[in-house]
Amino acid sequence: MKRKVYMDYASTTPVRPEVAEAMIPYIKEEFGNPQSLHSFGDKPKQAVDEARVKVAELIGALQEEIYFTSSGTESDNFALKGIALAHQKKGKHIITSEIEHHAVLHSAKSLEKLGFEVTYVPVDKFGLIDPQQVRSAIRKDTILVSIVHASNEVGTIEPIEEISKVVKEAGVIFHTDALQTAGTIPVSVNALGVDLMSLAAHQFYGPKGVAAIYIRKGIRITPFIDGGVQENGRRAGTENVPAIAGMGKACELAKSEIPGRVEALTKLRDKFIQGLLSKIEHAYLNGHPTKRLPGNVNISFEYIEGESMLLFLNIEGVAASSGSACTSRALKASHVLTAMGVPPEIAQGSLLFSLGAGNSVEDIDYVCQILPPIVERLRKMSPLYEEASKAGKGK
Amino acid sequence: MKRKVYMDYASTTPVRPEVAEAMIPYIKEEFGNPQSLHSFGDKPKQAVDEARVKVAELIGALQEEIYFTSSGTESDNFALKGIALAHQKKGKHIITSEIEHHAVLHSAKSLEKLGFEVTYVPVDKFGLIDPQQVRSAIRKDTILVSIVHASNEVGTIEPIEEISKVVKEAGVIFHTDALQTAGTIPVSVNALGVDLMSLAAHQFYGPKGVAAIYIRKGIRITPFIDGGVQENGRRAGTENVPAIAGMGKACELAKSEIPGRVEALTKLRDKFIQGLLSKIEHAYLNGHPTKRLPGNVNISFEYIEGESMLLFLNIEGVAASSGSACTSRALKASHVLTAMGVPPEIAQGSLLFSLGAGNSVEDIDYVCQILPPIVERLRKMSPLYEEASKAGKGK
Amino acid sequence: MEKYTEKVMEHFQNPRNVGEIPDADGVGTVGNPACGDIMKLFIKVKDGKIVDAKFKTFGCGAAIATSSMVTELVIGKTIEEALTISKATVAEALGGLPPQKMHCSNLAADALKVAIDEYKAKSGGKKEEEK
Amino acid sequence: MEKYTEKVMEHFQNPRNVGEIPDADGVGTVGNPACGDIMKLFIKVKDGKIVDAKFKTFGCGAAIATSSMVTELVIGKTIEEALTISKATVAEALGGLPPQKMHCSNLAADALKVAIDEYKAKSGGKKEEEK
Ligand SMILES: Cc1ncc(COP(=O)(O)O)c(C=O)c1O
Ligand SMILES: Cc1ncc(COP(=O)(O)O)c(C=O)c1O
Repeated sequence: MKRKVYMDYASTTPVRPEVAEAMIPYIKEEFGNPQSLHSFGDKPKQAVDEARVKVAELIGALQEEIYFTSSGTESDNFALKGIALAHQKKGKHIITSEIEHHAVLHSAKSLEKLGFEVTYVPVDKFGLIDPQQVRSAIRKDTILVSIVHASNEVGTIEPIEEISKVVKEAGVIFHTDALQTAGTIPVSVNALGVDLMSLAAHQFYGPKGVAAIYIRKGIRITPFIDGGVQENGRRAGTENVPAIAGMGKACELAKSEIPGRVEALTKLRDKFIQGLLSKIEHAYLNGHPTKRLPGNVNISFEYIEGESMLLFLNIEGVAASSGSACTSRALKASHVLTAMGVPPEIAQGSLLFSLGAGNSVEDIDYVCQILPPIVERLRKMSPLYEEASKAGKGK
Repeated sequence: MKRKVYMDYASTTPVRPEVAEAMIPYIKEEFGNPQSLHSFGDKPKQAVDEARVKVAELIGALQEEIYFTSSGTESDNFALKGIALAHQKKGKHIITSEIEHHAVLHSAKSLEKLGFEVTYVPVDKFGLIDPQQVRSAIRKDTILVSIVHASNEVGTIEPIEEISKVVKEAGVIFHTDALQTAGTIPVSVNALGVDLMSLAAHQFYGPKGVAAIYIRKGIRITPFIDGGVQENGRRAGTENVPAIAGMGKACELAKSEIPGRVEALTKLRDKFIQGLLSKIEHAYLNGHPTKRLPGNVNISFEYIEGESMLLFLNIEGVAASSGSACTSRALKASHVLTAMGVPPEIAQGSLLFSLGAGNSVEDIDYVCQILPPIVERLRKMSPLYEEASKAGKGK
Repeated sequence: MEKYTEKVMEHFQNPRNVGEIPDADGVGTVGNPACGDIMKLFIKVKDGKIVDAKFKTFGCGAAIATSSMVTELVIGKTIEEALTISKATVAEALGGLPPQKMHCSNLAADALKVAIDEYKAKSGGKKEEEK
Repeated sequence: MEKYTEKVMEHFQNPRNVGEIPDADGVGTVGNPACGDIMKLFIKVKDGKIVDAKFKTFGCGAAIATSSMVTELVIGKTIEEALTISKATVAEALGGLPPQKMHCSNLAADALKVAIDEYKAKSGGKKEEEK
């Protein structure tokens, strides 16, 4: 059988066996509704309570500040729409950045349709947001600032602590989308100084179908999903008990394993970046060289397009992703790379390898061996490469 | 060990072993993201596609009319808020009923805050909605009618086909909350004539954390959860693949088993109702005697309160629920019983036994044996019973 | 749902002093069916001391347990001592109550006050007459 | 994501007629890097027949496969026959394309038209001269 190399951990991760084991009893036996008065609800309720404690511990929050949702996207929608609706009397201005996930960006767009005004702060060529730019975007009627902790595409880790100082000074509520960081690197809501935080289990070896939002005690928010009294009346709907139990377990594992994971992945990442850049010409690292997620390797290969590289990689058993227009339904090159000033033809040639627990040095070596001929083959087909060669740029 | 009798199927059901088996591979091995370009996403994508077909088949819809969500509550929120926002230019009036689930009622309340106007049509003493009352509530600016197919509390099955005729005549969009009927009794979107329908797997032996909404082809709706392109751009967020696969399996099983299930449960139900009413005085059936869900047994026991009955039942191993104020966080008696004109003291004494696949004649006999002494004991403690006895009503 | 403590469940299952006192010196009735709880408390007073107490309650587990607990707490107490019994005292004696039960279903202390008021009104009346 | 057909993947992996024709009679370039696909198609014409065709493409799998397919389809055809080749013809010959690929990445038929236009302009010019 062909080698199978998964390097798309930023999209979703496998579920740890311990996590699956924590879930299965609540699928097979303990099916009760945690809201029940009778004893069929006892163990499910206990499972949800315990998971809440573990999520809280992972990010240094209080258990009553944790609310379970169904996805990172839902947490982001809840944060933006819930705060906007609860505080619209104070003002209708929101600040976010140009490199947010669509979950935040499209929520912001929806709020614009409801009459809110949104400022999108820019980033520099590394994808970094300048706290001073956030400061100057804040107005009297600003009610919320939402900044991603680290971009899922280029992996640049934003200076959230400094941004939060600026935001706090102005007395504005601050949300961070920590989908890529919570469970991956150490994250503390108090050290970061955030009022709301989104995190999702499927980003750190937990199950799909469950995520959480941290809402600091005392922050007013309008529920996003209306209905029953679950989640203290803030998020209605029968609890997804097995997935919540799984998220608890994933948080528990992450808490103890993060230091080791970060160290191992950072080493792999740097070796991989170096390997690719040394073997392939006209290749550029996207994002910040050091302020980046431990597993993030985002490189543009000039003159060729991402999807065709991904197809050849997939044929060789390697799973990665790309910021090319062809890999997005919107048929536009990555808005993140574009915001960083990467020209379209180079954005089209970006590949994102996101590494995780299953990757080894052998995987890195394997990709460093199979990718150069793929790039060469596609460049030979490329009219851009031909032109550049003629102009003396290619070789 | 004490006998364990679960009679709270309207709250949530156990997961069928076949359903668990359908889910587990997507928890343990096939963890990929269905949106991936690479092959780790192939089987998960196929699982989602196949599940969509099975949901469609259960309710007589096209697969492209089915969208997965995380709960019945989310489906209801999506239906109400999504239609309201998409059609507000036509008008801002919505019609629903007084006996909807809180998922619908509280969504309607939220829309009122956004400037929409909501008419709540009443019900008769059986909990039935009169199509003529819906007709007279329809105005020029009515954009949506949302009526529950069957109340989860009293189990009365509403005349959706007749209501839909009235609604269609007026050219208005029609949603039904079919949480209690889809997967339980035969349901066809075309026979019912609805444009949108909510259904949830955990109501028919499928998993928690997944539900669906049917949206008839051609109906415009604003997404409720904004973000990525999942679910054809209408419901963003990484798909809960294992739960979706489980929902597919539950639909497949339901489709073939519903006739048998309905027959068996209807028999049990009627035997149970007769048994309780014959053994306990001052007991009244709530809801319609025949137009009711096969498993629904809702009976009020006068002079005593529901929670205390539930506690004693639970001690005897029996799980049921109640419409009493003490069992709701809102501390109000069931809005459904209240809408039906049941006086508060009788609503307080309601018990809901919702039967399902695990129940047998022995369970019925057991409850018919243990409940009378519980009722007697509580009545002896009740000042209301004492007064009634003095007035010559009690015995 | 928040669960009841063992002590609450014990009193709920084995309530003390259920019943009526036909010649009670004070009777307090509080609550109404709409909110789900009605409590009727009877006291018998002798020489300024509560010598007997009984109750009838329509309501949830907490309502029954607090009624039972109040009767236990007051028997043997002087009227003055009994007046110091508050909702908090009762909840505490039961090892706590779920938050949503603290108000509606914790009426027993109120019923006691009403019963004592009635007793005082009656006996005050008597005293007046005696003068 | 919608998957490509086997035929698309086969052409993508083994594209026919990659390259340039230095003395081409017509060259058509379409697309731009912003939308993700650029296609350059070369044709050689003799006696009103396309005798050779080559391409260079920057783009996704569909872009490469449609380029390859177009070259295969046109070689041996007369100019008139070649002009009947549409996006739909190409997609069909490949056993279909995912919906979102039907427009952007299915440029080969357009490139062919541009190349033929160029050839006509040149040869028309020549004919004019010959007159
Ligand atoms: C009729 C009805 N609507 C909506 C809901 C809410 O569904 P969920 O708990 O899946 O969010 C329920 C729950 O049982 C229900 O019975
Ligand atoms: C930074 C970020 N935000 C939001 C999301 C959306 O999360 P989900 O797919 O769980 O809905 C993702 C998904 O990967 C993400 O990386």
